[in-house]
Formats: sequence, C-alpha cells, structure tokens
Amino acid sequence: MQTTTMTDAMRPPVPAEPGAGVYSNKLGMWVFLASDVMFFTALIGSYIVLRFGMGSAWARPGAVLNVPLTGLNTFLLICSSVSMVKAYAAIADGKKYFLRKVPGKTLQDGGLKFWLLVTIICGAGFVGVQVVEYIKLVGHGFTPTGYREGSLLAEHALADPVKYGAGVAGMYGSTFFTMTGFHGFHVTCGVISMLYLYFTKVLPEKYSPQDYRGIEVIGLYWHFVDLVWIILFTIVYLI
Amino acid sequence: MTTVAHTPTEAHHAPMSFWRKYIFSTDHKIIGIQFLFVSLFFLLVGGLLAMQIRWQLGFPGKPLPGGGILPESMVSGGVILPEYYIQLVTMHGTFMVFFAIMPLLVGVYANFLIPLKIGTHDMAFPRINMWSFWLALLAGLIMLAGFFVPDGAPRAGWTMYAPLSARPDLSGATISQKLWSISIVVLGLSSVMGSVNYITTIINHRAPGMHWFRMPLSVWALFITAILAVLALPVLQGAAIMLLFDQTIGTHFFDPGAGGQPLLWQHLFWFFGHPEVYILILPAMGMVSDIIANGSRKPIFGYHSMVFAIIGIAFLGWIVWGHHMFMSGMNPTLGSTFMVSTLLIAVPSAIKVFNWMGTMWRGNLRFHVPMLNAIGFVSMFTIGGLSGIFMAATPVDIPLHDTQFIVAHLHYVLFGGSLFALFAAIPYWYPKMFGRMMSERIGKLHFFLTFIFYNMTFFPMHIIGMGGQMRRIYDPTIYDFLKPQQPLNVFISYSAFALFAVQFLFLFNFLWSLKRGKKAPQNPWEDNGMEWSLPNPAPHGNWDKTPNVYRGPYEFSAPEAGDKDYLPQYLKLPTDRDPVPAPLPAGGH
Amino acid sequence: MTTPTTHVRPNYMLIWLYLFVMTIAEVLLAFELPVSQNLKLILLLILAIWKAMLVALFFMHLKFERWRLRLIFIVPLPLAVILVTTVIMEKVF
Amino acid sequence: MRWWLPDAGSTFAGPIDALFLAILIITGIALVVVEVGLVTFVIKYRARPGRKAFYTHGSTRAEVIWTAIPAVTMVALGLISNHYWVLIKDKKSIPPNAYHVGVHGKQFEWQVTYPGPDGKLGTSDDFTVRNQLHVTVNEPVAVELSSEDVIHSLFVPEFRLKQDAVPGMHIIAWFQATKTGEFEIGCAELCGMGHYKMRARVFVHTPDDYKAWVAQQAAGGSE
Repeated sequence: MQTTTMTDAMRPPVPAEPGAGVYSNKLGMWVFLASDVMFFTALIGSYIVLRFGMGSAWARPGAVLNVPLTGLNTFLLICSSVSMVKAYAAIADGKKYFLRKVPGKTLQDGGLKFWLLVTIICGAGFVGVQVVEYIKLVGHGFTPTGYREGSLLAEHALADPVKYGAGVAGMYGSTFFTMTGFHGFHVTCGVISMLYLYFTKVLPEKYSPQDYRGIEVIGLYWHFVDLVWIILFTIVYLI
Repeated sequence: MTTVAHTPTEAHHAPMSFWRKYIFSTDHKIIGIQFLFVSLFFLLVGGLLAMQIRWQLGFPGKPLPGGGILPESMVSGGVILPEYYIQLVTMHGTFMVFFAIMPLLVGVYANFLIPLKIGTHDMAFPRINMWSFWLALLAGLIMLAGFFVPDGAPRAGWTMYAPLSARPDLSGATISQKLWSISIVVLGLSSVMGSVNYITTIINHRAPGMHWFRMPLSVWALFITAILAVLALPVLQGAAIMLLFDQTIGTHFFDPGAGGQPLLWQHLFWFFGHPEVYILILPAMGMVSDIIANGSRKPIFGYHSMVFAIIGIAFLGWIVWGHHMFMSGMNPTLGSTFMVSTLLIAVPSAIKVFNWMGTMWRGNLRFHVPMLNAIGFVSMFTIGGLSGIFMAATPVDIPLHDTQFIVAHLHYVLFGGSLFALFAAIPYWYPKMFGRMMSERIGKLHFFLTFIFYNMTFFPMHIIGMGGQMRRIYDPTIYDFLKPQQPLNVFISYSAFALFAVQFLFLFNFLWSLKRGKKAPQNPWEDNGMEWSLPNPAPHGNWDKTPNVYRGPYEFSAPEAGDKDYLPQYLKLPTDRDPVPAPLPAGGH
Repeated sequence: MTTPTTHVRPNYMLIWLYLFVMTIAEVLLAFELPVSQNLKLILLLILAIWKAMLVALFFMHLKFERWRLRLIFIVPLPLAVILVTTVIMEKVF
Repeated sequence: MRWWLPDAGSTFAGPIDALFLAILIITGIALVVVEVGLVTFVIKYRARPGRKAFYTHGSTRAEVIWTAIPAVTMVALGLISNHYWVLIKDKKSIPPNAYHVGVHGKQFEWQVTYPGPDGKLGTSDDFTVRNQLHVTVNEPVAVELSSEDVIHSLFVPEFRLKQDAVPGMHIIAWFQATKTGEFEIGCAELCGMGHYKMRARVFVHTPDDYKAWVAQQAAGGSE
C-alpha cells in the first residue's frame, strides 16, 4: 500500500526518533484532548465550586430537569460510542462494506460504512433530543438567568422553594446551560466531522487496514465527548 | 484532521503564487515571519499606549502632546481623561502579554525554530499551523477594535477582575468588554492549535539521532512552554466564556448578588495566569541559553540540570497561582501554602542563572549583539527574579501588593527578561529568516542605550512602589503621601520616552537590513544547531533529505573539533555512526 | 510497513452492556433507592468514574497503549483536582 | 523625596519592615554576586586570538551548592514569613478585645460605620461617616470589610494594611495604630474610572479625643 512519492521520501520516516509510539495525528488528538480536559475543568470545576458554595440550597435532582429524556440521551450516546469503536475494529480488519452475510448466522456482519452511519445517527439523535430538551426547559421557564418570571417553574418555585432551589435558580440556569451547551457543541462538531469523513473518505473507501487514521482519531474525540457526558449526566442530573 | 500531516509540498516542483507562498502559507518559517511582523506591530501599539500612561503619571493635568488628534471621549482639551487612562493601562497589559510577547516568543520562535532545530521538514500539521496564525491575527484585530467602538476600549485592567468586567454599568464600557472576552476565546483556540502542533512535532518528528537529551535548550523550553499553553489556555477560555455569558445573556457566575463568586474569576484567571508568566519567560531562557553557549564558545554548564530546571519551573508554575491573590481575602492558610511553593521557584531560577554564569566562566566570550543582549537578559532577569522574593514573602507583600513595585518587578521580568531575549534572538536568527545580517553597529548602540534607559525607567518604580503608589491610578499627585515622590515619576517618564525613542533604532535596523543588510554567510555565528546546515534563508521544506544528528547541541571547543572551536550537530566525523530510525506505528503514519 | 495491533480485542458489546446497566443503576440509585444523601453521592461518583474509566480504557484503548501516551491524558487530571480542591478550600474557613 | 517605606504607624510595621530589610540584604548579596560575577567574566574571559574556551559540561558539586543555598534560604524565609502572615491575616489572630468598625467600599468612596456608644456593630445607634476612619491609638481595631459593587482594596501605607473588599464576602482585617495623627487611605484594586480618587483619611485619636468625637457624632454631629 505504501506509495513512495517524492514527497514521502523527503519527509522523515515518522517517527525518526522513538516518540510516543503512535502516528502524529493520533498523538495530536491526544494532546488536544488533554487540553479539552482543562477546558471542561474550568466549566465543571466552576460548577462544583459554585454549588459547593451554596450548601444545600440547590434544586432537588429531577425537579426541574427531565431525567427520563436525558436518560434516553445517555443511552444514545453510549450506543454511538460502541458503534464508533465497532467502526474502528471493522476498518482495522479491512471490512470496508456496509453489511455482509456471514455463513451460518442470521445477523449480517457490519462493516465500517454501517457502524459509522449508526454513530452519526445516534450522535445526531443526541443533539436533536438536547434541542428538544432545551426548548421544553425554556418553555417551562428555565433559562440561563434563572426561572423566568410568571412561568410555570417560577410558580412551582414559589410553592416549594426547597425542592426547586428558588434562591439559587440563577446559578442553576447559568451552570446548567453553559456546561451542557458546550458539551452539545462538542457533539455537534463531532457529528459534522464524521459526516464530512463519511462522504469524503468512507464512501469512496479510502481507508484501509494500513491507514485508518481518520477513523481512529475521530473515534478518540467521540469517546472523550461520551466520557464527559457520563460525568455531566451524573453530576448535573442525578446529584 | 486526517490529511494535514501529508500536505504535499509542491514547493519543490512548481513555483507557488505569491498568495500561497507568503500569505496563506503552510510553511512554518513563513508563518513564523508573519507572526513576527504582526506581533512587532502590536508591540509598537503597546509601547505607544505605555507612553501615554507615562505622560499622565509624569505630568498629570498637562495636555498630551499630539493629544489633539484623539476624540473628545478620550481627551479633554488635550488632557487624558480618567476613563481613557484606564483603557490605556488595560490595553497596554493585554496587548503586551497576549499579542506582543507571547506571539513573539511562541508564535515566532516556536514556529520558526522547532522544525529547523530538530531537523524536520515542517510542523506535524502545517495547515492547522496556518489557522493558528490567522486566528491569532483575528483575535488581535478584535481586541484592537475595542478602541473604535462606542465607549472605547475595555476598562477593567488586563486581569479583568469580575464583577467590574462583568457589568458594563460599573465599568462604563459596554461593547469592548465583550470584545475582550471574544478575542481571548479566539486567541486561546489559536494557542491551543499552535501548541498541539509544537508538542506533536517535537515528540514525533525529530530527525534520526536527535535524542531527547540532544535537543537544544531552546527546543526544550519551547516544548515545556507548549505543554503549559495547551493546559493553561483552555482554562482562560472557559473563564472568558463564563465572563462573556455574564456580560451578554445574563448568567451569574461572577455576580455576588445571585451567589456567584468574584474570587472564582481570580482563581481561574491566575490558574491560567501563572503558567502564562512562564510561557512568557521560558522560551526566552531557552534561546538565551543557546546564545550564551555560542557567545562563550563553551558547552552549556550543566545541560541536564538546565532541562530539569525548566521542567521544575513549569511544574511549580501550576501550584503558585494564589500568590497573585494574597490580599484578595483568600483563605490565609492557602496563602501560606502558596507562599512556600512560590519561594521554591527561586531554586530552579537560581540554578539557571548560576549555570549561565558557569557557561561564561573560562569561556572565550564573543560580544556580538545577540550575546550582549543575552548577558543583559541574565543580569536584568536576576533583578526581576530577586524582586519577586519580596512579594512572595506574604507579610512584605502587604505594603507592596498592587503598587508600582509589582509594576517594576513584572517589567524587569517581561522587558528585562523576555524583550532582551528577543533583542538577542531576532538578530541571531535574522540571517536564517531573511538571508541578511542586521547591522552590528546599530545593534550595539541600541543595546547600550536600551540597557541604560531601561534601568532608568524601571528601577525607580521600585522606590515609588515602596512609597506606596498604587497601580493604575490616574493621578498620584492628589495623595499627600505620594506628592514628595512626584519628581521621581517625572524622571521615570523622561527615561521612558527615551527608552521608547531608542526602540526606533531597532525598528530601523530591522527594516533597513531586510533589503540593505550584509549578505549572511551560511553559518554567521559559527553555531552548532541543525538549522545552520541550510542555506540562508532556509528554503521551503528545509532539507532535501532528512538530516542525521550526531551529537549534542553545545559541543563548542570540543577536542574533536580540531582547530575550529565548534562542532555542529549535523557534522559527521569519521568516528560517528549513522543513527537508526525507529519502527513505524500501526494504523498509518 | 505497518505492524498489526497485537493486543486481543476486548468484547465491545459486553462493555456497552456494563455501561448500560450502570446507567440504569445510577438512575435507580438517585431516585428510587432509600439510602442516605452522602452515601448516594459517593456511590454515584464511583459509578460515574467507573463508567468513564471503562470508556477511556477500552473504547479509547488506553489499556493497550504505552505509558508515554497514557501520560498525556493523565497529566491534566491532577491539575484539575488541584484547581477544584483549592478553590473549594477557599470556602472552608 | 522618600527612598524607603512610609513611616511606621502600626504594630505591623516593625516586623514587616524588618523582614523587608532582611530580604533586601539577602537579595542584595545575591545581586552583587551575580552582577559582579558577570562583569568579571565579561572582562576576564573576553575573546582573544589564540585562546580556546575551557571544555567542560559542568560540575555536579558546584550545582549542588547553588541549588542547596537558595533552597535552604527560601525555606527559612518562608517559615519566618509565615509566622507574621498568620499573625496579621489569620482570623484567629484578631484580638478578642478589638474595636469593630465596618468599612463598605463603593464606587468611589469608603463608607465607615461606627458601633456608636454601645460598642456593637449592627445596632440602632450605629452611625456612618463617608471617607473618614476614626480610631483610637494603641487599641486593636478590626475592620469589617464589605463592598457594594466591585472589588476595592483598603490600603493604608503607614499601617502596612492592605485588604481587598470583595462584594458578597465579609472579610475582617485588623490593625493597631501606634501614633496619633492623620493618614491617607487609598484603593489598591482597580475599581473603575474613579479608582484614583477613592481617597479617604484615617484619624488616630487619643482615647479621650475619640470618646469626644463619638459623642459628638452620636449627637448628630457636624459631619
């Protein structure tokens, strides 16, 4: 598979010196993920600090947020993560196809095209559900500035200030929308990148067991986004 | 993400258009040069702002010369208004830190030097590198736009302490405060892109034989700097996003009325801010190490401890941020912890200073302009480092905190440190960039005048700071206790004007030498670095064939060198064996 | 030119099942089970970290990478912990 | 012209100034060593034809020495400093007999609230005076700092007193003035365009004068 062009000969055989032991795109993605850890540290850390500063004044879990809907979303993201890793395994084994019959089995065997499509659909589904969630929340009166005056939630909060954390609703809205919003932004970026790869690289069958860098790198990003969501789901929705 | 590592370098086959070659270039050297011109421009802008600050402090109430061209919202009858003065101090700090010193050291020299010094053809991701430059420029322009919107530039100091920065009704600046946040988010993105590139390139693209402990200290310093940037900038980005949301959509992160915490901003800002301080000085230390070894014709004294000192400074840099907040009402127990970690930074810094001196000891010193400026760096950085001890000791920090003493300290580090290092680095690698030498004579004149006026400007600031003059005050003369030291303020202002004027010598030298400078020989400084195996200026794609590295970077006056007093890393002696490249990783490369 | 991946591939569907079961356990723990607030908090955090570890180790293959690559992802974590604990200590006068 | 710290006006000034002097001597020695060394090397080892530099990669012993000396010095300095830091800033160090006054920062003035004749803050006989802090000499005073809008910083150079006033936080700073007279207060944290003019005064009275002043104020005095 190695086509030795003039350009390749000029470049150092990567890595010339023992580096991280992986190709540069993957290394670069890992460094970027380390950087993203710090970005989410700023957002999540601030949430933890601010919430800690409030004592027990925070709204009770499930009072404002729709946990079953988000539970569905979590399920979607976990599914997309496993389909992503299946896509990676498929291309590493050279399965470029969509679905193929396996003798002696009823289920067809999925290839890269199938699993990446599943990932994209689940990812897009996640974003879609999040948009629906936001619209519903804002409709109920939950906004980044707190409970909107005269809204349903504001009335509830008046009736049961402890359950709805009436005193700190502003901070609740601020942290909730910032954290989940930037997570949603990351998911959206991932879906767009995967769509781009799907049409420019996966459908034309440009990946091979010798070179599947794009799939592995976007996979790392995608699993990281999933990982952040696992943490967010627990600390924002359940605690 | 997938193809960037293999952008074909058609440079060797077909001539590229002017636009591809010099404007939307992916060549690391062109990007470095683009950064150089842009950040020199911002350096000039920052300097102009500083002159206005000095005018106001030296001569409060007197009309600013040429102030007539400024609009009525900034000056009244030629006299600087308090609201404009605060914009001046805010934007001076912002421009100098984020758009002058940081891109000059990291944007220019990380881009330019890393591939050349580790013997590779370009960055790992050349296209991301190009984006990094254009985003940095965009961020700079957004920041500059602050001066031209209604209400003028941001007014909360470069540290943007909330809630002053979060509430336009308190600061008086509505639009530009938001522009500041947006600009910083964009700049953070640019820095992260650049740093991911630097780290990946250094880890994975070193030429055969360039072991970790054969890398020049400049590359080590830039590597550690990139690690600091990649981990610190996102924290600032996150904080700036929260600030932006506070300013625009009404969130309450830093709003004490709704349970927000103003100190949270300070913690996040300085958690980024202290590593940032080392981002601004480590590359300078690295380049100065290279230049001092060259000027002394001696191997650097204690190479390994120099590397570990850089790593030590970077590590300690993460656990000292609280020393910016000793007076902020932070828990005093935390203050004690931060004091100890801060004082410990003196140890690696001392190692570096003494090792530089050890390098000069029994050397054969050549006083070319880069060497002069490097010696200037060592002596001035020492003052800056030592004056830091006063403020690290918490009780002594009480009278000195937020006074002109800290202004003196930070300028000794950033001007006496980083800028002197740049005055050394720019002429040193100028031939590699442009193929010509900068004038030695003007360079020496510039060094001596700068050295004198610089000390006359910033040393007295220690004294007025001890006297208690607060930072960022518009008019010190309204205070009885500051009135007696006003003559010193006047003296500082005159020195500052002279210092600024002298910098035009450098600017002239820089621009004039582009066309008229002496043609550079291949290795003008008789240096050992990999970059000097290339013609000047270095061609696109650097080497035709990947070079081999045979030894460490500082083999000056080595016995094997024979009658020469230097032994380049790329020179193969009969006794040297060719290094063996490492095996390739799975999944592509 | 390239060397094939040498490690035995983990059973990804099994890990998916773990994640799924643990998510359900989390929701049940948060809303249905009668345990004290503090215990709930600790159990939820343990479950979340466990899930995150599963994703990082198996889906992101950290279990099969060399230490020098793992290090890249590990380095920011103590920094995050330092930042958050310090700022929280702020409140504990 | 003043070339030193402002005149001492509180009990903190003694230790702080002594520590300042100690650090000045330590850093002064280090500075002289470095600068004299540099100048000597520049003169002594300047390039001369036919000379070659001494080829060495360093000396572990020398490096251990110049690592150990700063390390020991800094740890010692840290221990000494911490003693006084705790004395000045720790909440537990505020003398129990301290006289509490409230200082409220606001763009751009200091509002000082006095406890009135009953000696307690938060009671109905409190009264507030703009930009004037009146205290008794040789008596510990605890300043309860708060802020209306942005971060301010109460700074009295003569007292070596500086403490930020942060909105949403209640911070107590204490001091004990050692001589009577009138001193200036400045704001040491950028608080907006009027930052420079956030100027106020401290009046340090003898106990009798202070009592007279409080009585006059409580009676709806001239201020």
